Amino acid sequence: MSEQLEFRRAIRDAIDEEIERDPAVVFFGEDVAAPGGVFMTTPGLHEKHGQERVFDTPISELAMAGAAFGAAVTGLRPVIEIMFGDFMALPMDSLVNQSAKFWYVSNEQASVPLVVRSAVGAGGRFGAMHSQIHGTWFQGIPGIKIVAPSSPADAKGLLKSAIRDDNPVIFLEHKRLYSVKGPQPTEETVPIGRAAVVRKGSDVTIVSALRGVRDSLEAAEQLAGDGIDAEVVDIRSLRPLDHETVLGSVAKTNRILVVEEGPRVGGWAANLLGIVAAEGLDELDDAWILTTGDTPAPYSPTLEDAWLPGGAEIAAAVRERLGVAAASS
Amino acid sequence: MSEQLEFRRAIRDAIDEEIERDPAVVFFGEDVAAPGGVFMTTPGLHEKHGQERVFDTPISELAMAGAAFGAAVTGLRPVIEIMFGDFMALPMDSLVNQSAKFWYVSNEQASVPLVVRSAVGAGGRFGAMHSQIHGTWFQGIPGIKIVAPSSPADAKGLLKSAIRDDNPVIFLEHKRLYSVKGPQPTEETVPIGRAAVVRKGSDVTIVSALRGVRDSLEAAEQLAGDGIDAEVVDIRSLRPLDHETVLGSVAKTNRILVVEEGPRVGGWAANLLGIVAAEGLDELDDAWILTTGDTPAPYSPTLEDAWLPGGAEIAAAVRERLGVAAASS
Amino acid sequence: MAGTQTERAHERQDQPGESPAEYLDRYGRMRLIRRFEQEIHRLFLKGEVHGTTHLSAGQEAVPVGVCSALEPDDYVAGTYRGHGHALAKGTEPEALAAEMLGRATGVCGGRAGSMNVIDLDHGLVGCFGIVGGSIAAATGAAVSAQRQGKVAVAFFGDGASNQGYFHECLNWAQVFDLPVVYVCENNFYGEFTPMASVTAGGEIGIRAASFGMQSQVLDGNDLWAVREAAVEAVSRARGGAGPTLLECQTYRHYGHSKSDPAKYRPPDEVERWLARDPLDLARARLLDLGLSEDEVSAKDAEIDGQMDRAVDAALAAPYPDPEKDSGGEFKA
Amino acid sequence: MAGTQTERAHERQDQPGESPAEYLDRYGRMRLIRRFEQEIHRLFLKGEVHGTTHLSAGQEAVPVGVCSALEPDDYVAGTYRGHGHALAKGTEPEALAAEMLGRATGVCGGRAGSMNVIDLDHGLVGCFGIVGGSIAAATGAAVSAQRQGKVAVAFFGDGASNQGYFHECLNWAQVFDLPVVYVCENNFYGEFTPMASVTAGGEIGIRAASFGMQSQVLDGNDLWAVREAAVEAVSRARGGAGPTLLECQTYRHYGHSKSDPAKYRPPDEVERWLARDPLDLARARLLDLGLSEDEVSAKDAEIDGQMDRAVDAALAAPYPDPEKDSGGEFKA
Ligand SMILES: Cc1ncc(C[n+]2csc(CCOP(=O)(O)OP(=O)(O)O)c2C)c(N)n1
Ligand SMILES: Cc1ncc(C[n+]2csc(CCOP(=O)(O)OP(=O)(O)O)c2C)c(N)n1
Ligand SMILES: [Mg+2]
Ligand SMILES: [Mg+2]
Repeated sequence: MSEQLEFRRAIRDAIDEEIERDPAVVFFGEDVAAPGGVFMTTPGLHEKHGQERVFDTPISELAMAGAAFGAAVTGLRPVIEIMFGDFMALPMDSLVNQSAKFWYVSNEQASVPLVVRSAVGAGGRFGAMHSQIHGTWFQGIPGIKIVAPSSPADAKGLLKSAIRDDNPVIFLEHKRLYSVKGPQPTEETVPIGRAAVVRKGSDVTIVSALRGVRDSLEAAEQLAGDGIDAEVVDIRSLRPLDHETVLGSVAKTNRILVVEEGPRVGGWAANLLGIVAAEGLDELDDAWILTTGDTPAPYSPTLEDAWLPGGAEIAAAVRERLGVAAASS
Repeated sequence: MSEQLEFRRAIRDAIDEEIERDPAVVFFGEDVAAPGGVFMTTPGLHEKHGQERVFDTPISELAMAGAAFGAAVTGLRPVIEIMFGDFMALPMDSLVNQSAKFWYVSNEQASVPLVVRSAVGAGGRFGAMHSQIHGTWFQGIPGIKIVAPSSPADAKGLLKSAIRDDNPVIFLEHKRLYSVKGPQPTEETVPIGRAAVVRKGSDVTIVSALRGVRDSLEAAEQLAGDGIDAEVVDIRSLRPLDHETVLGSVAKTNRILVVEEGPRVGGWAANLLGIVAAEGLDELDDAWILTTGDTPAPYSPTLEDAWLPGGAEIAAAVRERLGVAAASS
Repeated sequence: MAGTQTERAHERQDQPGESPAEYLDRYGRMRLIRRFEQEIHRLFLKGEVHGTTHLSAGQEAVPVGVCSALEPDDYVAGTYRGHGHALAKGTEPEALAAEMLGRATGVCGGRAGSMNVIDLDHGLVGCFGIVGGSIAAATGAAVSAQRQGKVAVAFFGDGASNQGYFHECLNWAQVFDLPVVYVCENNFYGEFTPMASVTAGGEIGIRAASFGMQSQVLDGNDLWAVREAAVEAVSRARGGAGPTLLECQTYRHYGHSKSDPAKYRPPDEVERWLARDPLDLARARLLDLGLSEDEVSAKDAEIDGQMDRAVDAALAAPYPDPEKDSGGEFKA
Repeated sequence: MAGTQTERAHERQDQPGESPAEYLDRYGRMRLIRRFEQEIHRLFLKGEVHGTTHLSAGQEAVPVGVCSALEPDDYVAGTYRGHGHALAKGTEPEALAAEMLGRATGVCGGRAGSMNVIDLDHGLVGCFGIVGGSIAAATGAAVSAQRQGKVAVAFFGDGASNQGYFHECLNWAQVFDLPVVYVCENNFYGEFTPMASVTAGGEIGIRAASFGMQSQVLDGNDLWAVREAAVEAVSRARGGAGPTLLECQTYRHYGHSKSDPAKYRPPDEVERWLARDPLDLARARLLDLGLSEDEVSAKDAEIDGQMDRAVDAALAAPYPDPEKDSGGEFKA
């Protein structure tokens, strides 16, 4: 079998192959070209494809998003990197009021094929302004898709789909996934907007995204030892939001826990649960949410570790709710 | 009894009285001073309080939010106007990464007492870039409050509370409420973070915010004619989100409809319902959500009217869900 | 000054694009915009145009002069005060009027309205309700234009030059030598606030110096002056010599929006500018250049008839049907 | 050039604040910053400092020279490369070190970390992890300062001058005559990208001209030159004459962050700058001014001892306890 694929390599290869495949694809951002990206996600692309296709920009996130929008409605398919998700408030006006509106407001004269990649999430001791996940800032904006991969194979397949998608796509890359290795993709692309059941189970449905999916799988393994058979769903996209797949799982387990790295109020987890309740209330015997604390991300290791829900916390939450004691205890 | 209070007048009086009461309060924005605001919400304040306290600014929303932040941590209590909520993406970085983070990250050295007012919402034929409600963009940001009044009395009491609050507050003013008249306030201030039961009922709980509350009350009147006794809850604040009051109402009615002017995915309505489901699943016999279509706001009257859920749509949604025919029909 | 410019105009007459007949057409386009704004104002007061609208009457020489220097497939980004930007770039008056009226035959099917018109068939990447947005859109279009041998133009106001968009995009364009022309329509007010009270430096043109960018401050009411500067900037852009900032000084005849009476403007200032109505200036110049009163009046009549037909047709058009025209969130 | 400056320095010796003894203290503060950065670098490689950190070694003359012109209660906003900004404004080395180490005794209780230090007791309204954020924070502090007879200073880099924050805030400050000094620490790189490739215009100082703002481009490695420019700008600000932009040209000795080897910088360029180490220049100048080798070495020893004690104390401090120190979302 072929060797394992590293997440950061999956990102690089997806961009590389799409630049190769489609002459309209260009990639730009801060320190992405010559330096190869601060997380070493895009090394060699500049050397390979040249300045026309891959270039470094000024530290001007708003102009970057505007440049991508204007280029996208005139024939290019820009992929841009806004280094950290925390910086996504700066280019937001162009993304929300230009890119997300264009297809509808223009009466479908043209769409806006662009992708905005960012490193997101806490756990890296980067502090409050370098640890946020901006997905929820944009989740209520019609006209823009939000993709959130949890594995190298999905990262590659979803990023390729995002680049081929005719609509603006926000692409989330969790920092604590970059060094994760996993199986090579089996398909060329992964469709945007479909959740995935990544572990089958019958007792409870755990839904999460990004790094939370790995934590949930880890929790599921622990729970198996306690006789709890958890199904794990990777939501994979925050907009569109595939509540159907979640409903299908809940129809089987009748219990749902949604895990989010972010606060409960204003979070996608409670939003999803609300839609599930509206669509499938009768299927629900129990439903709850596990999130971070209601503060910005702390820097100090002791504080950040306590602030983040990990595999152990997820497992404990399920045991407690189901009234099961840990086998180990 | 004293004459009725107009919503826009309530806004003006709240700012006027707080500038009078506290020398630290300053008010600035685009065309708010000499011109008195594009919605005529703040006429006369500049003449009365002078350039030191009330002034017009350049068209620089990001600098405006930054100026408010820096001023707020050094002794002033700025109230700023970002004319339309649609423009709130431009100053968002300062609000999210500076104002919302400061209290926690500084280890509580100081807080950031500022208020950001904006006109929000559709129905005015202003088109896609002048009709949005930015509440959900910020709802998942710890450290910032989001206030949403539906009546003149609440507008005045909540705005005064916002100005006196030591934390950053986003204040939403629905365009289709500015000309609404209502009773004078009975209290000096209205506490932030508490929902209000604005109509008692026993059959179903309708929760909404801003203009949606008036539409829900109108729907409740129609439903009364059909023998349906609806309770209406005005959520009044999106962060903090008072799900307790909603749970209390649902414990009585066992049915909940949440109405939002905005899309379902990424909206506060589904987020609230998710929290209600997590906290009070056993109380729920039925739960659903009524929102706008999943597109930007259209300009044309025929399209915008169809896009917006109004009183008639709310009433119809309740009847349908409860299997009751309209008395009129 | 008009004299010397007329002399220059005389000298240029035989150069391509500089004949009196061509200027007569440009004058006609200016009158088309003027008449369009007058009609929209009338229809707004009648309740046929909804929400709000921002009229560009008084500023016609800028978009017409600039767009006269462009190819049909060059790109333009305009503002919420964009009727002139659209008409100058070639948008059909009837389709534009129908959009204002919220009709299904509008250039955006009635979805956009007055502030957000888009007409890609004529190279209009959009009019933007967000102040400064047009600067970004044109900068982005220039990224494509650079690869297509085209040029992009951004129209924006004096107030917009205080937006971060202005600074970030001008630096960006200069860094990448983008083929873009930044056209500031300086009408000395942002809404109800005088430029002098919120814009430091006294002038917009000088702001190009921050980036070593070419710039020029000029009389935005003089069609000839605007076209001359635009022709130079556009050929520089197309030739790979990079961006230019043009500050075109002009004045709006109506209030900022809707029925703003614009009381905040000193009467003598208003008078001074009305005395320099770009249409009157152009008309006088055409006569100086040897056209007859009849020739110019014939153009007036032609334009007026065109406008009347456009408005009548737009008023006769149906409103969009929510059942059929509500549309989807994404392109499939 | 050093010669002439030394002469000027000699002439100034008897003016208040200009005595050699006072410069010896400033030199000491520069050494404190240098030693602090060396210690943080060491502790980062040992895994005691987490995440990332941005060191300012090589740029010490800028914050020390500027802050020497400020009153203790004046305001300063710094960047993620802010250890020097904090120490120059008066933050305790032990409290700052403890913050880097994530300890409960940190100036922000370990919540902030290296990039986001805040120390209001010393007028530091914050160090900002968002490039350009410091410009806004100082502009806002200046709104208060204008009413308090104080002055605000923003430190930021060359790359930050391409942010909308820079443009909007400088215009704002000039419009309102705010008492603020914008100090650009131009180290010629933004992360791994050379200024020349992303910043049009060739210089930052000229960007003040857009707003009719005073500005000066100066040798940021010369403590005397920085202080002289800062004293003038600060007195102008305090006197109500408005803002100033100072471009201080300097160079960072370490890579951008963490253990970036900075391979992207030409060796001869690095050598040229290392030969102009601001500490060496200051030391030489002090000797020129008549201080003895022993006097200066005594200051070195004093500073080194202070730093060692600070680091030892910080390392001995406890980590915050999540049970007790997790804190709340809002101020009650
Ligand atoms: C980001 C943003 N801020 C504020 C507004 C409200 N607004 C609409 S037009 C306008 C004035 C713009 O002035 P200027 O740029 O000079 O253009 P003009 O209207 O004079 O043509 C303002 C403040 C807006 N539409 N967008
Ligand atoms: C808004 C934003 N964009 C990008 C970054 C990532 N980043 C951190 S430092 C830096 C370079 C800044 O360069 P400069 O302003 O010259 O300051 P220097 O680091 O050289 O002192 C970048 C791009 C950031 N922190 N914030
Ligand atoms: Mg203007
Ligand atoms: Mg730098």
